[in-house]
Amino acid sequence: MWVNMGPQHPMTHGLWNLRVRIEGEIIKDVDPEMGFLHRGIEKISEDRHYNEIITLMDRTCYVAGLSWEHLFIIAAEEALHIVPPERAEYIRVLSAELQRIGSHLMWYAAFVQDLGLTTPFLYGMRDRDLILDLFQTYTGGRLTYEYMRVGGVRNDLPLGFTARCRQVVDWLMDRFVEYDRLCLSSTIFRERCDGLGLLSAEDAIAYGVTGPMLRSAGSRRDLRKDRPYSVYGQLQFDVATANTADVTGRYLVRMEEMRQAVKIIRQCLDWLDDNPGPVMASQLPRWLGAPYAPVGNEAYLLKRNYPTGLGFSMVEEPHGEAGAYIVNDGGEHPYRVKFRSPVLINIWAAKRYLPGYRVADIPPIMGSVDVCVGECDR
Amino acid sequence: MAESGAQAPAPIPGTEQRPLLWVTRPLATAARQFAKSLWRPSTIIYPFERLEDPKFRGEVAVASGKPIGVGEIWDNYRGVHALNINTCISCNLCAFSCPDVCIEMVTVPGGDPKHPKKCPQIDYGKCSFCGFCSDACPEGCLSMTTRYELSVHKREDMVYSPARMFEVFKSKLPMNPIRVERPKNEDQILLDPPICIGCNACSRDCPTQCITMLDIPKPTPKPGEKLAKRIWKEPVINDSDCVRCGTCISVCPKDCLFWGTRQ
Amino acid sequence: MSSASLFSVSDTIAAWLLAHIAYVFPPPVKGWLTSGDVVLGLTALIFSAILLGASMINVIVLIWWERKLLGRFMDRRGAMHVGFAGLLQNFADGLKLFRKDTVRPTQADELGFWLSPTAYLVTSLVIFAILPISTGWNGGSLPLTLLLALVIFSFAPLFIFLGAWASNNKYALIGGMRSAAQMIAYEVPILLAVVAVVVLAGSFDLTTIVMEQRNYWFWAPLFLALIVFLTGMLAEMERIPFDLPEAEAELVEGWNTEYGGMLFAFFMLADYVRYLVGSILVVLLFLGGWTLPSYVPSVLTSFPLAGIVWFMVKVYLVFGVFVWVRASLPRMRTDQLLRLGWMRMVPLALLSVILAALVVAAHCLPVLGCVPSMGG
Amino acid sequence: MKRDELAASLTARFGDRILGVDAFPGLLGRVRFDSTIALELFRAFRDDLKFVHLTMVGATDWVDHREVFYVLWSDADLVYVLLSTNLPPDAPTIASAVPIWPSANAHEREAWDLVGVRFEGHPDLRRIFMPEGYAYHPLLRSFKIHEPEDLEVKVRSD
Repeated sequence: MWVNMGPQHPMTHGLWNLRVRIEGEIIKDVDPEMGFLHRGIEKISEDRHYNEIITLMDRTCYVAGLSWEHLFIIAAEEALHIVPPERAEYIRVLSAELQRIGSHLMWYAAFVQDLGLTTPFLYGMRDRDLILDLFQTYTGGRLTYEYMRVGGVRNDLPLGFTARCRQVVDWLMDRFVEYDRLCLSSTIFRERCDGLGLLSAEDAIAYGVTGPMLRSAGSRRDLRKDRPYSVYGQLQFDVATANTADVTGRYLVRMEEMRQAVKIIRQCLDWLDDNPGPVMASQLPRWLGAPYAPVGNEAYLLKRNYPTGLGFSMVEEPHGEAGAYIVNDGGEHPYRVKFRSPVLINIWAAKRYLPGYRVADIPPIMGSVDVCVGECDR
Repeated sequence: MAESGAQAPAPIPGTEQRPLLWVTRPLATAARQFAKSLWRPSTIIYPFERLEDPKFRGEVAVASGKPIGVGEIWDNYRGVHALNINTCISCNLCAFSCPDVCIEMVTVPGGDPKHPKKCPQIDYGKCSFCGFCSDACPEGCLSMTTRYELSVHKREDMVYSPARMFEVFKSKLPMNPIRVERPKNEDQILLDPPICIGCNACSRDCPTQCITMLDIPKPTPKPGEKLAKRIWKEPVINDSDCVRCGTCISVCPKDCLFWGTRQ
Repeated sequence: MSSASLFSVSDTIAAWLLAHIAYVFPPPVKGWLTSGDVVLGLTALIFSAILLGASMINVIVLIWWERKLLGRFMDRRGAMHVGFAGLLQNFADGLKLFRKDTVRPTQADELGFWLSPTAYLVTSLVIFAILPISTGWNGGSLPLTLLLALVIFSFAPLFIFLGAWASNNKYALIGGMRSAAQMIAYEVPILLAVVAVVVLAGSFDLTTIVMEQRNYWFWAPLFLALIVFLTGMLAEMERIPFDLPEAEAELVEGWNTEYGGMLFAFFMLADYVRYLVGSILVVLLFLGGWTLPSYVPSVLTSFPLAGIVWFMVKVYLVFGVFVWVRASLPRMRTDQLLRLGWMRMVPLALLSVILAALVVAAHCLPVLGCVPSMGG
Repeated sequence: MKRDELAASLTARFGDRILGVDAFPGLLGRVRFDSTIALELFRAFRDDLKFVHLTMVGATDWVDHREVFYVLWSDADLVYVLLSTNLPPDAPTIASAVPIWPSANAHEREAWDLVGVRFEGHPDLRRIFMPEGYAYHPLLRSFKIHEPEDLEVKVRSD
């Protein structure tokens, strides 16, 4: 019997459809269907200036907007041959790590709710709100930030931000202990999650699965360590791994990643306290587009030599490895923007890790994937 | 790099990850939270209590012992725009920089009849609150306030006319204090002198009145040579006043103005 | 114990009403109206109406109680604005559900689709007629009240399965199957735990069981049985962590996916009726019903209807425990529930039966948590 | 591994079917190859050069050709490499990488859906974002915004 789980279904966390063939309660085959949220972001990007694409990045992944801004900005700066100041890089890393905590908190909330336990949903959302408050103080937005710019970031951190941020992350560290008490110390939780959704490291690599799902299988692959982009090379942190390759392992990896993110955030805050400076590249050409130039004005486009270039970036996004590939053929718009969505591949690999389990195991297993349909469908 | 047999993360001190007596620990955790939130849960009764109210925020922070909201810097929020019509110079920069094309320049009373004054009108049905327009505004007359309640009954009401945004401005809401520094090496508007016909269009339409037409010497024609039919004036642009809106370029009939960097 | 009973109150009302109605009729009808049979019939009607109204109000207050408690467990407030502290919120919700259109899927089996919510609600409500709330406040005291209550209580999976099958939905079908499957997991331990109580009390009559607890409440000697009974009741009531039939994460709403409007309200009301009945059974069997320990000052026990008041306080506290469990535990899986039922709860229940037998045999009254009353 | 080493080893093996190994910012390089050797090249990259991860497959619609690119990651050398090939616009067909990397499945479905590149040997080359029966490939430059009534959407019956 084929059962459609989606597009409107509590398990999906968005709009997608998991078609499941079941016999009794045993899953025999799955077929994920995507595209319900396809907004053509790659197509729209071809008609926008580089800075204007940033508004799309927040909407690509609505739980990890700053991570995707970071991804795009790195590729765009490569394609446009611009070097941002170091302080901007630190602020970006700080933002990305705060966003990682925010995204993982959102995941925690949704994942445990899938198990039928609604209390942590409120806890996770409540604590994520602290992160959103922090974002609001310096980016001005709570969900769609539009903060990073080609060549730097929009504005410097406001006064008193670092102290407040330290306060918040200290408080969050206490909350992580409480999360573990609610989940890991619960026999029912362990029974529901241990040994579920097994995906070995070899299979994960073959099927392109990245992020916490890969690290939960014992692999130490983390782009922040293996290919340090931005200023990750100068920061001390450990790669969170587990060796169980199951849902519990993914839980452990994400919880540990949040603690490591706090570690990175503290280092960034220390650095930012000591090193004031500009947050925008000084040699920024004016042809970049909004908001520095009247880009809608056709007269502006006359008599201008644009540089050409290719940009490629991969970042360790909360959901996995996200990639951007930008072709700048010498216009004010990119010629082609291609994004790699980790969620699309992680969901698609459900063909490998879902069959053989029960219908009741679908929510925990798919919840442990951390689905964000926005970035999956783009 | 894939290493098999990697270790699970070490448990954080204070976190015993093994279950104890079936489910006693989660029960105790929930009960502790119950006791904590008996007096004052973290939620805010939204229409009656507001996060941006400093008094209230302090009260919650004290009562629940944890930070909620970030105090004095709530003002950075990007909400509904406030427009100061009086200082708007109709430079079009906000409309040019809008990624969603939701800004339209509409005529407002107050300009002279030949060159009516135009101010932005924003369709919040399209707006993505990215703040590019207020970042681009050279005069700081368009800025974003902390107002975030936009619900209306009719779609037409989502369109905020300049007068309506002026009302927002007059309501003294906190405005986003962050100003984006403009790039240092901005392009300038350069003139291709041989093409210029001295028509005064750029000077006439410049929103900041930074273009003055200066007389240039009329060359004495050599015998047999015909002088170009033009007014013997050339625009001189005062760079410190120029806001780089490009209006002069778009109105120039001969395309003799262009962007560039003066050596 | 108050001498008034619900039946005598209904009897008084019926006699008074009939006397006044009969006043306008000619003598033959008048005589018939005031005859004993008619009075008895009207008494039964009034009795049922009062019982129904009281239980429905309690059920709705129970929903409010759960919402408020759950809110505090989750660091939020629950219903706030309709009525005092949201007390009337559920009446508003009920009103809304009542006004909603009832949609039946075209392929659904009509009879089963309409029948199952009604039957589910009615069978759940019937139990109230035999539950003693306080002395004299029940419909009838049969010798086997306890067994009858449990039997009616376990009708539910039948109607759940009927409704699930009739609504012709895959989720509903899986949910109904699960409901039928998990029944064998909890019925046996529950009955064994009840056997322990019966051994100690020496009767199947609920009133007698409560009266036997005047000296000491049964939870202390039968703590294991209490745990088993609470767990089994959670499963019987299909609450988290055992709400597999309506596991909303994978089965949307499980067996009531296709139900909306008033039919859904029937299901929901019946669910809460069952929660109420489950809490009442726990109070009756283990927490001494309407009795209070003798060291409680008599001011607290001598006011009118004191038995009912204290009984309801206990019921709401027991339901609070159910809410607490809901707030802190995730949902189990069917096979895990079966394993729990057969491999953990059945041995524990058997152990508690043995304990109860030992207690009876040794005539030893445990000291823990119970106070021997003066009169014995 | 350096770019010239890669270029030397590839040229030694595939000759002039390797059209060039260019520099690419942040990557080991961009290998341009003839689409006829796609499968052998993929196999060489996975088995001999240990590029076990297939990170990205995408396609670009240029004026006179369609470019398909593959991004690979090597766990041993910690580098990315980009493989790129040009296909004729009238018949953009290339061998599917699914036998080499199973993860290519979704990527190639996406490339087929959005840019219209056909992958020979793909086990399940369906639309992934656009509805079944959609007639256009939206990331082509020739794509116009269509009115909704122009679209024919096929509803699957099972």
